[in-house]
Amino acid sequence: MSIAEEQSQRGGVTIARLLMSFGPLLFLAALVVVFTVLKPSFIDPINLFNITRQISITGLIALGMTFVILTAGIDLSVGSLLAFCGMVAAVVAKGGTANTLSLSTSGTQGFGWFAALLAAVVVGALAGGVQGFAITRLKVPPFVVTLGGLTVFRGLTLTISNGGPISGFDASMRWFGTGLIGPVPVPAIIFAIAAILCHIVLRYTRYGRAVYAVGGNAEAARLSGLRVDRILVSVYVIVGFFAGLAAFVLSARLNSSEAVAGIGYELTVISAVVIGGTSLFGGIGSVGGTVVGAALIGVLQNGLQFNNVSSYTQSIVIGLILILAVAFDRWLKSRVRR
Amino acid sequence: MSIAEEQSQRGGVTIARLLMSFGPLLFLAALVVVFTVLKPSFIDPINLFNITRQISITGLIALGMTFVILTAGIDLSVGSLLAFCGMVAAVVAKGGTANTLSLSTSGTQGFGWFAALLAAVVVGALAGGVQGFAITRLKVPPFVVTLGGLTVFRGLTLTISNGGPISGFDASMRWFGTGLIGPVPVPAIIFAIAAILCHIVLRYTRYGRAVYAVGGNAEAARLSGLRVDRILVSVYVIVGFFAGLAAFVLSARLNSSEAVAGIGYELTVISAVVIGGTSLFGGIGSVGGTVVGAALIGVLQNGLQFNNVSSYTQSIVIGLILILAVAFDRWLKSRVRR
Amino acid sequence: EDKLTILGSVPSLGFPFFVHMLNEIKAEAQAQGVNLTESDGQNSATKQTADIEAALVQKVNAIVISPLDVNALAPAIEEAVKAGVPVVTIDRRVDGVQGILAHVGADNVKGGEAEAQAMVAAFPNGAKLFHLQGQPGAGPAIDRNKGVHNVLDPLKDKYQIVYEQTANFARAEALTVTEAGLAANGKPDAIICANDDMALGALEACAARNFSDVKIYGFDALPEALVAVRDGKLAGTVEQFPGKQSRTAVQIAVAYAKDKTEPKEKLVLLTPIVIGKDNLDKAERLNETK
Amino acid sequence: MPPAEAAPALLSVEGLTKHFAGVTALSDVSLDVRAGEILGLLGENGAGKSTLLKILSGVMPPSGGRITFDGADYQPASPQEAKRLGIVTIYQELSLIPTLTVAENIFIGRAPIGRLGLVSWRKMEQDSRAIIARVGLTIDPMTPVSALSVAEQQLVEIARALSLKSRLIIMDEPTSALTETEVRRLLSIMDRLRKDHVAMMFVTHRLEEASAICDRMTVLRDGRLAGHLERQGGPIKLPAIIEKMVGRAASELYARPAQRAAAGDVVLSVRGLRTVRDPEAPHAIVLDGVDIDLKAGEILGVAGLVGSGRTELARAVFGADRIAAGTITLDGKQIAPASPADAIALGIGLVPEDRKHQAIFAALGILPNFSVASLGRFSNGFGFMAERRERDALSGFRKMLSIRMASAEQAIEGLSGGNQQKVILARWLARDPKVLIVDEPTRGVDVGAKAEVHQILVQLAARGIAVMMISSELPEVLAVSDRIVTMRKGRITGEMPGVEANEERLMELMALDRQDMPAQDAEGQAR
Ligand SMILES: Nc1ncnc2c1ncn2[C@@H]1O[C@H](COP(=O)(O)OP(=O)(O)OP(=O)(O)O)[C@@H](O)[C@H]1O
Ligand SMILES: Nc1ncnc2c1ncn2[C@@H]1O[C@H](COP(=O)(O)OP(=O)(O)OP(=O)(O)O)[C@@H](O)[C@H]1O
Ligand SMILES: [Mg+2]
Ligand SMILES: [Mg+2]
Repeated sequence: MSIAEEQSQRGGVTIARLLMSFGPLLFLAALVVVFTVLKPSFIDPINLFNITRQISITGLIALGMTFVILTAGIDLSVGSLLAFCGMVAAVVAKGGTANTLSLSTSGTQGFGWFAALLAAVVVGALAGGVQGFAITRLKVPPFVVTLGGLTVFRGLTLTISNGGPISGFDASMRWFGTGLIGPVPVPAIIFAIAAILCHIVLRYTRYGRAVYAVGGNAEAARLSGLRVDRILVSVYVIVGFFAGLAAFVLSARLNSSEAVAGIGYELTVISAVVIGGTSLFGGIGSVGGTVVGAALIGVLQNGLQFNNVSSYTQSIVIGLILILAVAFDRWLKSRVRR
Repeated sequence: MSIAEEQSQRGGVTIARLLMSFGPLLFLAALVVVFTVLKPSFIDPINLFNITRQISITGLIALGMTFVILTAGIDLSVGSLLAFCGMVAAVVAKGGTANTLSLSTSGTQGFGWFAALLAAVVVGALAGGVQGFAITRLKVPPFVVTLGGLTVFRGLTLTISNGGPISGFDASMRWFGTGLIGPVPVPAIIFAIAAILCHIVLRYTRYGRAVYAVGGNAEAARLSGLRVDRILVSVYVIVGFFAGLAAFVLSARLNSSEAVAGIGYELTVISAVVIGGTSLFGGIGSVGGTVVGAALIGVLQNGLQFNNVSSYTQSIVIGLILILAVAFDRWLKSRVRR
Repeated sequence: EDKLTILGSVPSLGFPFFVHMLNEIKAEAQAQGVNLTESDGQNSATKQTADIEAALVQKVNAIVISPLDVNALAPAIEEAVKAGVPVVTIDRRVDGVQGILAHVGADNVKGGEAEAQAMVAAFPNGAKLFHLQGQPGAGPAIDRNKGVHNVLDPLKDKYQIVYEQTANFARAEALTVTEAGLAANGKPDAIICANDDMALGALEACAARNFSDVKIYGFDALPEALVAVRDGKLAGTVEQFPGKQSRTAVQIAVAYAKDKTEPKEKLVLLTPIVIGKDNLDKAERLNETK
Repeated sequence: MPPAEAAPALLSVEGLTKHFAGVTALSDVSLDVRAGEILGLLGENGAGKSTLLKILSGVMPPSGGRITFDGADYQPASPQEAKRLGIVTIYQELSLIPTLTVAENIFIGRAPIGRLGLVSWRKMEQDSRAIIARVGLTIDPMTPVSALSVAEQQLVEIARALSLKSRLIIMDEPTSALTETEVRRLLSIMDRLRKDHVAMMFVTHRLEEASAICDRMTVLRDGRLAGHLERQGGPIKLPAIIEKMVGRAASELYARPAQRAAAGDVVLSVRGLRTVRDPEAPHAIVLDGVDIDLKAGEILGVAGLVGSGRTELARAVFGADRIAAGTITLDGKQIAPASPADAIALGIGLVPEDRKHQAIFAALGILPNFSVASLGRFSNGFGFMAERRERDALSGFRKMLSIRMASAEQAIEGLSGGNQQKVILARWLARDPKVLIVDEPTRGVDVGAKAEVHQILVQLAARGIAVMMISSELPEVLAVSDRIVTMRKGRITGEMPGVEANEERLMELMALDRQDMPAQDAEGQAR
């Protein structure tokens, strides 16, 4: 192959790669255009910031889920874990399970937002770690362990709170859910920072390389000297950490931790990751894709509600678009390859 | 290795194999013993028949799911599809969407149970087939397609029934849900016959073996001349068929088709299959295992309820036992191998 | 140990409303000196049916049940009646089954009507409305929705529902759904919600936009909502007296199980009322808000 | 029996072309095969052999060109279609189904049907036992394939292909994992098939084999036809083949490296090594008291038949399998690596034999594949990758090993087998280990590259690295090793300096050990 040939080829590969990673992004752009045409106020900054705030909760968890799915794992427990961490945060923030219902608590006897945040992420990470150990030590597949976790954490949450919500946090805690920095909602900023950090970790660190390697071929990774079990445990710790962080933000935002929070989130979160191009078989994917996937789902839901589409039709449309978005991505990749 | 040695080893292998397939069964037996000791009326025939009837709905779907998981696929849409097929069956049985509840309907203007059954299984199989095509043609992973299906079918069901239930079937239809043959509930008999047929198909037909081959390594199966795509489509048709059959039985049993039926069934069904020893990575598993898995879940739920365990604690216990059952199975297999 | 045993079954302990209901059943059972077997339908008709079947095997003396779905639970309840076990239904009435001992309830349709009427009274000259519905397909969601529309559909010209979406009875969803509604349609005069959780979610969305004068109506009269009503944040919430329903039902069931005392009335209907700032004392759970 | 001159071609290919994203794998290739002849298809790694064969067996469509089979136009859309016409393929990458038994793999899609139209497992077991016996396998046909070694899997594939009714058998490197004994058996089976008028296409990088069996050869170079060679009187000569393959006159194959300075001190010493049966690999050979010494600066060749335990020895030393008894000493200090990570940290490296499952990360790029074992070396103190350094290192090895690749980002999947092997070698060279164990290092590597790999091993030894080379190719063992040990049934059966060894002596030590001799003789007589 001549040098010229080789260079043109490398150029081709680059454009191809760009296009490939833009598949979901193109789809997202198309959706935004459609919704804007249907109702121009859709792209009002207020609405767009609403969307960013809305996706930040599931988006945060989706970041952690990206690590898990990159190792060919899965975590079905995130929704329950979110509720659990949220309840823990509430108990810490309010200093007990007594349901002081006032929605405008100022002087609390609790331990303040920082302790609540710390408790949420530590409990989340620990819970993830326990699941990781069950996966690596007991050799139970992630699907099963986290399916068990899904019901266990829900049961624990209901037990702590006796089924009810715990509500009313002080203003400093609520800021994390409802505050603005300039025009930008705080949850969106937290999400953006977290996404950038995750991107850097996965793309530019040896730990990130190891995550991809373990997902690409666990046996080869082991024979290349990677401590596969440790890496596997770590990704469940990470997703647990993010479930805790998301729980804190959600509680702050709702001014309440509910035992029924997060039901069904696992599917939304996994959808975001998969739409973003991460392979459920591990080894392929990116944080950027996940962010786009989360945005796509958020835009879709918001846009349909914006147009007051009936909820029955919404279900149908969302399901179809989910499939089409991934199909489009596959099709684009297969075109680019040849 | 001497011949004697080799033979003793082969004998060992046989006993080992038996033990291996009995892992979940041992666990099930242990549960039954524990519950009986706690409360002897647990093994009343009435209660045992109750359990068989209770597991027959998810059990039927689990049979179909076994085919799907054997090909390394998954079907998350079964709960919604069950609701959809149930609604279709109700519309056919009653000749419309009018909700006339009466437990002793005799003169209906509908098309009778047979048409309803046929409609349910045909619609189920077709819906499965469509998902199968999306998987094989659009190259969208089963997880995504059926996740889309989950919301699409729910939306369609709600649209058909406008959210409400359709109730009141005639006695001939209700017999399939509530009838007895001798002391044995009809749904249990339907489940048993279906399980035996599925076992024969998977173990003793070329088609069944091809299902295992595709799950073991789809690329190798293709290179060996199997029509992989057709086989993949077929397993989704099968699980759809069983969702339809289960929907019919459920509607007959409840004398009502509800738009909210089957929510969360996918996880129960997949649990049953996985507890039964079928690998989520495909190629390994059996119908017998699935039946045991379904029974284990049924016994657990019934037994805990029987002992008046609080529902929050039930969640926790069920989640833990799910993980432990699979861990025990893995451990047994690894012991037996040496 | 020849104490009587009754089964107390509620649709889902995932909702505070039913947690309260079961707690009241528990308390009354204790007061009456009977054992209670608890059952959580976990939002599934088959689970609730299975619980009834298990209870029949254990030969409970009576059943007090709030059915998840009146149609789907009819066969199981019929089975109980056939087995000679007295059944008292709470909250939602099963029509097709003969021989139910009694029903104690407050109709959700009536509750929905009351909710809408309270809003109409607050805006005699008409209003721009949002309507947040419950989980699609769930019985209470269907009935409450029906009640609201029974009142508002004839008054379409004056009361426009510009935005009608489900938020699945969930607070977080109500928040995002309302946010989208506010962005798309501007500020409404009132938001009618099918439960208190959604009302509290809608409240957060309005608060974030500083729309403090939107009148938001909830349903269920949970303590948290009562506090919000007291503080003037919610305009009202519908009280169905679940505690009273539950206690009455247990009393009827135990009386019959003990010595076949027939209830005075087979049908005890409590009229749902809307709790506002001025009639907070009527709320059943006001004492929990201290 | 040379084919009759006028025999018409069974399969003929004209102007075949195949493009992948940016790569032209085949360009204007023409060839034909007649019934009753064996056509060798030769070429360097990446020359396009497998691509050509995959097109013929319906795995992928060509970009251009014409194929006729048995006089008719032939455009197979799937492997099934090819199979129906009697074209049977043994693929380069093993394509058995690991979760199924040997018997089921052999009868995939055509299980024998018994009473009631149901599959007869008994018949399947019996028939498959006979089928695998043909290639010399005596394992239980009800064993799952996942429990077989690479060589055994290769034999099962061969057995399956031979049991199908076929007019053309395509074999893509069927012998790469086999030792002499099995190869000879395969060649004699091929000879018999030739007499039955079956046509065969045969790809191998072991040119002696090709020369011994092929009637004609087609040689590819860079996706183009480099020429045809035909047997005239005697076998086709190796230098002629090599010249066509590489485009220049051939240097000597397996050139024995110049005698080097004497080896240094013992670096790695193994005493009384025993392994337990691994529950994950129930049929694995168990090491039964292995003593071995490895000196700095030497290449120790390890020879043995399939199943002799060479791989197990390597894995045990590397910490990949558990050890039951025995000691391993490195640089005079006793070590007990509990995992490959431990062994690697101590300076041991292993290039495993099963490239696809144990070495490559198929979906990842070449760069991460290369650096995965040296992440510490290519990252800074904060755990960030130093990509500049990483790339420089890769491009160094790319030159040194002449790896044919488009870019460092390219997925390793897209490389030819031999080039993949070179990337894996580079992975370990980058670590600069004290002890490097290479298990079948040139499996699937072409002659030119093979010589380069040998050269590299010699250079490593010269730098003082202790190299242990496991190989099933005796000429390779003989050419490169300073010292050779033989293994059989989990034991060491002999040791000699490389210069004193020859094939006959090695074969004798590999095939027999003293206690077994009488039994073996008895068996031989019984037959
Ligand atoms: N799926 C693919 N995508 C892109 N390029 C490919 C693909 N398969 C093969 N190639 C390229 O086509 C060329 C020919 O590869 P092929 O596998 O046919 O070589 P080969 O002659 O069989 O080599 P080897 O002896 O190493 O097996 C190589 O340059 C390879 O990189
Ligand atoms: N991963 C594995 N799982 C199960 N069994 C295995 C595995 N690897 C090897 N075996 C078994 O171990 C035995 C010997 O293995 P193997 O053939 O690899 O030995 P070897 O001496 O390294 O020979 P070779 O290098 O020629 O392959 C075989 O009979 C095979 O069944
Ligand atoms: Mg090749
Ligand atoms: Mg080996």
